[in-house]
Amino acid sequence: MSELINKIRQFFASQTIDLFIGYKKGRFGEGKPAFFTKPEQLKELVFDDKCIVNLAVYLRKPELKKFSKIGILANFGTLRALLQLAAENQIVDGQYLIFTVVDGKVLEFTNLKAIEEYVSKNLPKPNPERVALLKEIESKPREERWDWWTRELSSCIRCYACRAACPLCYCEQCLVECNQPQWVEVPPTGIGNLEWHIVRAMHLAGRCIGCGECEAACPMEIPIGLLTQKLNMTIISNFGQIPGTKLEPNYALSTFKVDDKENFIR
Amino acid sequence: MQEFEPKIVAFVCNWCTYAGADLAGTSRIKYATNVRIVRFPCTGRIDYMLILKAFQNGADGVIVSGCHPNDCHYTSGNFHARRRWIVFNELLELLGFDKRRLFFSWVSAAEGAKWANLVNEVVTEVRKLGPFNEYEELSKINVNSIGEICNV
Amino acid sequence: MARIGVFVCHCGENISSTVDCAKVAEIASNYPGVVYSIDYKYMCSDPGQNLIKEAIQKHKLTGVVVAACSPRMHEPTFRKATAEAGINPYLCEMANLREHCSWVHFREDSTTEKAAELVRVLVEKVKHNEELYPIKVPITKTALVIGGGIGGIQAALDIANSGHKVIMVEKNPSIGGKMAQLSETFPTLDCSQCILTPRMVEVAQHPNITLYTYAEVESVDGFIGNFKVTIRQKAKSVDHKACTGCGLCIEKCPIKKIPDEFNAGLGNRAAIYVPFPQAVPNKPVIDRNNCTYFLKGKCGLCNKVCPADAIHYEQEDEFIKVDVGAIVAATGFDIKHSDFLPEYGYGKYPDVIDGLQFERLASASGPTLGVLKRPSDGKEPESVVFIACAGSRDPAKGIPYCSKICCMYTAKHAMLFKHKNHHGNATVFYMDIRAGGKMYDEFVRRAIEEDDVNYIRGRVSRIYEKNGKLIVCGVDTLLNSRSVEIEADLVVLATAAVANSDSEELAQKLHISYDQYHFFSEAHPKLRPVETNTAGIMLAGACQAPKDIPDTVSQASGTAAKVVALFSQDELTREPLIAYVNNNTCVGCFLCQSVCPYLAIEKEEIRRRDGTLVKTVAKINPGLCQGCGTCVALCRSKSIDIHGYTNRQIYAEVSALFNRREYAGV
Amino acid sequence: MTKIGYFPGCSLNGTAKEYDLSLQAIARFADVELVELADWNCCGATAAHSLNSTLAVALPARNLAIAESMGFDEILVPCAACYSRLAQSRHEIKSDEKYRTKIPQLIEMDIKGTANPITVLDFINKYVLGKLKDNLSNKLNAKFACYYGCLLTRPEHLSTIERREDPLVMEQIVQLVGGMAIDWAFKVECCGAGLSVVRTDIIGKLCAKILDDANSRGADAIVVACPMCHSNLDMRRNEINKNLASANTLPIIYITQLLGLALGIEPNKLGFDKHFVSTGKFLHKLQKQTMEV
Repeated sequence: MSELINKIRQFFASQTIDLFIGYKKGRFGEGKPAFFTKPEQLKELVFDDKCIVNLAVYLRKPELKKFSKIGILANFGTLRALLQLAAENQIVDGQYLIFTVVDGKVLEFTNLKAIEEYVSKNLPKPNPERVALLKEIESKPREERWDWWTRELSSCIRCYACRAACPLCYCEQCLVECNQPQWVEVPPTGIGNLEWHIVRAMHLAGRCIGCGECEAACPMEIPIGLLTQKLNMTIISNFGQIPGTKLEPNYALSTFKVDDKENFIR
Repeated sequence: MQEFEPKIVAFVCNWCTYAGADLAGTSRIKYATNVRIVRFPCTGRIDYMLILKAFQNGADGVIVSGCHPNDCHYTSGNFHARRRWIVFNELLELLGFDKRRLFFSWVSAAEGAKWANLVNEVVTEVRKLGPFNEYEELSKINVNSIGEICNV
Repeated sequence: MARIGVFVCHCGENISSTVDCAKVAEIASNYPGVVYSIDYKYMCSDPGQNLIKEAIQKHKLTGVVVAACSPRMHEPTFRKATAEAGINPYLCEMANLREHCSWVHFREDSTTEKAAELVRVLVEKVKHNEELYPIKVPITKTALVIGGGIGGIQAALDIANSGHKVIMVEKNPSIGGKMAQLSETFPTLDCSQCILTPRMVEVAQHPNITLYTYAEVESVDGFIGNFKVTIRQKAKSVDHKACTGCGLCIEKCPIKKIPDEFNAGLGNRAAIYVPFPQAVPNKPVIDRNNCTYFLKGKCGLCNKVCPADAIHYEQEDEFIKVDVGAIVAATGFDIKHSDFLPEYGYGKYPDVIDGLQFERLASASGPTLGVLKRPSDGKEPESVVFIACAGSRDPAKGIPYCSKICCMYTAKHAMLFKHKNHHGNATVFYMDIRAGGKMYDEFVRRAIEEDDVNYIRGRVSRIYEKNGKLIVCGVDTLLNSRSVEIEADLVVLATAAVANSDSEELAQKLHISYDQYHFFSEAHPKLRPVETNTAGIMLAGACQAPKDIPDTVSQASGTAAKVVALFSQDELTREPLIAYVNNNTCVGCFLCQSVCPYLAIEKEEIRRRDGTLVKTVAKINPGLCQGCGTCVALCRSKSIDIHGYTNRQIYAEVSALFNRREYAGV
Repeated sequence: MTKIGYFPGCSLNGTAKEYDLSLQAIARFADVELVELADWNCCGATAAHSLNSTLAVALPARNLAIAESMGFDEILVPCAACYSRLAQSRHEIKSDEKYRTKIPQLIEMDIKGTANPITVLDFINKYVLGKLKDNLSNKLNAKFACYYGCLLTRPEHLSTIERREDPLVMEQIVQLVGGMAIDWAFKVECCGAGLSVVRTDIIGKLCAKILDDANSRGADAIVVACPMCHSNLDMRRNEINKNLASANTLPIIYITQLLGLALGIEPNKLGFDKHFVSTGKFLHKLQKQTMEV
């Protein structure tokens, strides 16, 4: 840690960066997002497996516009989110100095190309517990599945914390705020909730980097991460495109193969 | 008692299936009256949200149909649509949505008979399934009942 | 407040026999927003149309729904009538009561009910219709033709003869293309150059054609009617205005052993050269990669002997910018040369040659002056084996398609050989004979029956050299699958026709699509075979797929007709049913870009007055968008919409479908 | 030491003992342990796939499944026919839904297709060549005709060899050990393979062409990487010579034996004494011309 802090101090000193986004210890021991603008604040910097918040979510905030170069202490999800944001034209390469710590060793990325290489070599296998949970849900009879999800989704209070926590939900006007036409019912009704979660999952299909922030942010503890996870697995197995691994756009839903499966089409 | 007559919506592209349905007409091929066609320029234009809206507005079955692969008037709209449907289908599957009510098909401008058959098949199948009560029920879950559910 | 008029047509009895039209009109009159509703026997007749026009004026209608036949039939008719009544034609919609209702159902209550619902759906849609105006695009009436082979020549001459300017770009020092290399042409066996060279001269002398040889397309911007093209004029090192074409420089050039491209490597040329005697322009260029002056800085012989002072070593590549309204790609094809048939010893044995080499050997202007001599020792071959489908129709070689021209030229080759050596043996190995075309099959039969060419249906597995002979091992599938071995002096492989090695690069410059074999893709395989998906760019000849001369010339004339049709107007009028972007909500993710088949989605920078960049958003180029709407359904924030099928219109339609909710949420 | 799965097949236990000997010898040199699959069974070559397509997939699949259960990602399959069957079986299981569900039921074992069969040439390229240069003790100064036969280069989707119709993999190995690889016409022609037993007359005709061409182009020996090719060219010499003007004495040696010689391993430890056609004259000539490195 001290190695990292020293490094960042130097970057502040040489005015290479004017903001550093990392974590400090929260009330419950969790890693809490922290914004450092002065080197002396850095003593609070922490980085461990409790630092799960995806810091990429802040990069499109207007408050960050005044900073010219930003350092980020990134977990793996943040790294992938950076790549996906770059592929979607949302961040500019060269504006960030990115660090991560692996097994006590500090890795420094001066550009996104380096992240692309790192991520492609270190892609984790899907969490077996989550895969098992998905399998369990999928093995239920259809009616049970429907009842289960309707019950789960009916507790949604439409606070949109899932949207706020997601580094890739950056639209200036979300579809749910569109009222001409009113695509999704505003109050948390049965249909409105189902539609919102379908919309969210579909909008992230082929873009979701699987950081799990949406589900972690849900105050009602709805397992909404399963929806995006399922669609990602579908996309990877059918089309082979893994979101958040490439700097160039490689979006499964705006590309196609002539021989994509169509066994469901009459 | 009167037999249940399902309400079917068909979202079709202008160049193939709409023309195929026209051909069924000019060929005077008779089929069930249950279907209402909504015209789109291309299957690529068809938004999955509209499918949900159709169900919300009382459709018991939805047909989505366009040009066969490689026949798209715009060369690739149907390919993009097909991908979207593959993903959308998987999502509906996971959610336990009654996918037996959603039909995807390719009907070309020359396939008037295929169109008529498709409509008849869909009407027969959905008639067997009965009204889409599940979705109807869903619309009854409203703000007021949330308290009850949370207490469960 | 919407004021909608509904006009229900009986279509004689076509609709009214199963639909109660009066009842539909009556039900429709109660729909919210409908202020006028009427049924009539023939709505498309003059009195019918007048009924609509009068109602529009009398009731100050803001939208019209004509419930009649398919809009694919009469939408233009009723939109025109609407316009004549003084309101925007795009405020008129049609409900399809005939093809989609009366003709496909029996007379029963549900049919009339359906008809009324169809009308309701369209009434709800038309409330959201906007006034739209046709898009006018000005046209620069000059065509660019890329490629000076027979396809490009034909297209250029046809366009130029219609009175329009043409710019032709050819990458080689002379126009003429592959056809100039051929000896005779099937199925008439007339001399290729005799029919081609007059056309080449015509191109050079045509007042409407500007010819750039030894030039390539560097970049292409813009869209139909308004392309901006940069041409790279490669340095010829010879001032063609001063040069008289006397040829003294070529005679004196000391570097004479460069394999001659025109003779398919079977002859040599000098470093300063004219590719062939009938070249257009018939003036030399210096091949800088082989010229001693450019390689070592000395020599300069050509400069010394030139009586016209036309040699300019210091010349540099020039970039010429031109504005054109249409582009014809006529870049032709190539044949497979590389070592991809090791089993046939191609590239290893000098006497295993390709079809183009045979053309040169057989040509009176070729390196052997038309005497058939084999490359290894100059002997005249007694036994020649011709192998069709050498690489074509062979998925294992990565070329599953048929090269189309080989069956015919192989028959021609065998005939030419037999005409030169009556006692020689000509053997053809083939898979199928594809001789569809006028006088084509007769031509092949002539080779077999009159010229005694031995056709063996089967593949050749291997060729190897033994005692100075080429041993061709194959199978005769028609004779009980007997394996055959033939000793040959010369083997001619009809190697696969492939796309040019730079075709992918050119396609990307032109923004046109190409197939997996890098041939350019036509807009529609049957109905738009000469256009590409990029409006204003057309195709001629073998750059689209392997083609023979007659097909190439027909396609070139077809393409020319398309260009001339485009140029027949001063402005291009297009239906305004295209996509548009909401700048306020677009976040510029540009994931929509790759979904557009027409590359119509561009980037637009939104700046403040002081010039600072606010954001970059998507912009639809109205010249390119064809209105499929795939981007509309893709856009997450619904920032793209499409005129004629807007989100609001279609949402309204869907909401009105079953009248379940009173037009909820609209 | 690297451990990889080893599927010797029937030949390497019998007619091709020398192949096994020499292969084990060079594996020891390369520090690779060849672990024989436990309770392996017949690959089904020629017999099974001409009778029943499911059986043809199931038989090799059981061997693949055994390799998987033993934890191997790679199985060395020295016999080209066995290789072809194992690779084809894996290909079918990976690409065909029908087999994916049916085969595990038939063989009563789980199979995912994770174990990849490799040929002797793949093995040499991956494990041996890198270490060869510094350990060469003999330069084999002779002319070799490299013979691939059919199954190393075909069918297209199973072959790992480039330029399938005129491969150069063995030629490159020959050059590395100081030999000269001749250019000849029959390197991928058919030797008759399984007809060895029932139609020796056909073997005689086919192999005569192969031997004759190699001989006429001055080869000192033919190098092979398949026990079927070897037995036909080596064992059926009487039948072959009936088709030739004069008796052909070219020895047929395995690529592994060749490498063994180059590494300085004793010829009898490489099974040179187990050939039908004497290798003595060839070894003698080699000894005379071979330069100690």
